[in-house]
Amino acid sequence: MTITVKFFASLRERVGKGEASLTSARSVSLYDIWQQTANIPMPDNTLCAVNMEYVDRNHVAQDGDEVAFFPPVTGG
Amino acid sequence: MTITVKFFASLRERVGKGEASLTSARSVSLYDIWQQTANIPMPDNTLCAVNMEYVDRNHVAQDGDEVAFFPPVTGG
Amino acid sequence: MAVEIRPQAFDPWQTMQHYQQQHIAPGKHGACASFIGSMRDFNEGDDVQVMTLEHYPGMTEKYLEKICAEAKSRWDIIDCLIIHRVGDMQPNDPIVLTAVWSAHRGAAFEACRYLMEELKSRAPFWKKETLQQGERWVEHNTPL
Amino acid sequence: MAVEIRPQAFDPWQTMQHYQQQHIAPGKHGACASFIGSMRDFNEGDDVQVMTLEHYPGMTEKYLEKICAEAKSRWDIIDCLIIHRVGDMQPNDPIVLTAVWSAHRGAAFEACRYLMEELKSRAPFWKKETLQQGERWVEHNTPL
Repeated sequence: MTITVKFFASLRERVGKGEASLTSARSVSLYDIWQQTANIPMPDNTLCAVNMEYVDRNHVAQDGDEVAFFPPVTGG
Repeated sequence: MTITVKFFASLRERVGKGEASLTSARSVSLYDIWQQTANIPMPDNTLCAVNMEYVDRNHVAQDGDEVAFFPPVTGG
Repeated sequence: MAVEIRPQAFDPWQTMQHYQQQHIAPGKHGACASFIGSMRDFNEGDDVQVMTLEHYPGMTEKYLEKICAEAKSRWDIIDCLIIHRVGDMQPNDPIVLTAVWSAHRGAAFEACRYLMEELKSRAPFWKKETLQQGERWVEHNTPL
Repeated sequence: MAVEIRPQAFDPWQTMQHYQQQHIAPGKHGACASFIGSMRDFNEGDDVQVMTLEHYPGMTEKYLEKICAEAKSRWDIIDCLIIHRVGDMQPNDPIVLTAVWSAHRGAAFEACRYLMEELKSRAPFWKKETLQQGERWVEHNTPL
């Protein structure tokens, strides 16, 4: 299965890329996905989304999912 | 002493005048002033002011005071 | 801080924009909370054609200035503005504008709400409605 | 109900006025509560020259639409509007506008506050500040 991975804001800069693609033979949690696509430990305050909905890092991704990692939000 | 008396809104219409003047030899409460200037009983919900500050109907007026009577406010 | 009673129709958005341009130092406020109250064409089940707002010249301004001062003492705000219409108005006309500027949102929201609640409960204004079947004084304000 | 992400500067007052003219039936609303968040020229003791706002295209809009729908289900409101700036901005530029129209003031005030609190705590936007001494990401929002 193939998963699209996105990094935003300070995480994008720290990971050094805004987007990655992951192909996996077995099911993977968001935390697994981070470990396979980012080259730094996942910061504790990282927020996770799947298909543009918030989920926690133990959520298991499905084929075709868009996964996103980002720091605490600071809009408004 | 001389006191200026004002009536507003529905009280002005019910009393039939917007302004009155009262001359009194002794000190008078706002309730006394109403009785001497209005020709109807004072409605329970009447609000009273002296020199543009809220007071209650037992407040005693001074020479030169501007006294006002009005119904519940409905601005905004 | 400004309080104004307007006998003519006013544009609340333009009024806020002008006030901000003229009185609020650029870059210092992060928040502006505002409230605009407008005339509805119905009240208590009846169509309202015209509304006439009476006030107590002098006391109304004094009371509005007092609640602005009170808001400034209670919350960390930069400035506030109250405009209130009087005289005859038509449905959809703005009746009242309260606006508060502050560094952070909490103070602006709370002070703006405070101004409106105090204005509605104690400021000497009275509404008379003209209906198809004649005139009537509005007896009391909606609590919320 | 409208949600918009704007890459260019916008006039929040004109935006509200236009939205009301085009979308709110005249004479039906008695209340419009709004909040405008603007860029300050200082933060945490430092002068800020430029601020850059990043968002997550798609998710941000979806999240803002969700909180508007939630506000409509929780309070008796007529309509609501959220505009949020992205990209590079200068001190004093409006960043965000939330506006709520309703028959009575309580619902407008509460829903407007709700939209801002939800937006600030959960909508995917990120601020980066350019200071004299370089750039920094804003780490967290002020709670109030």
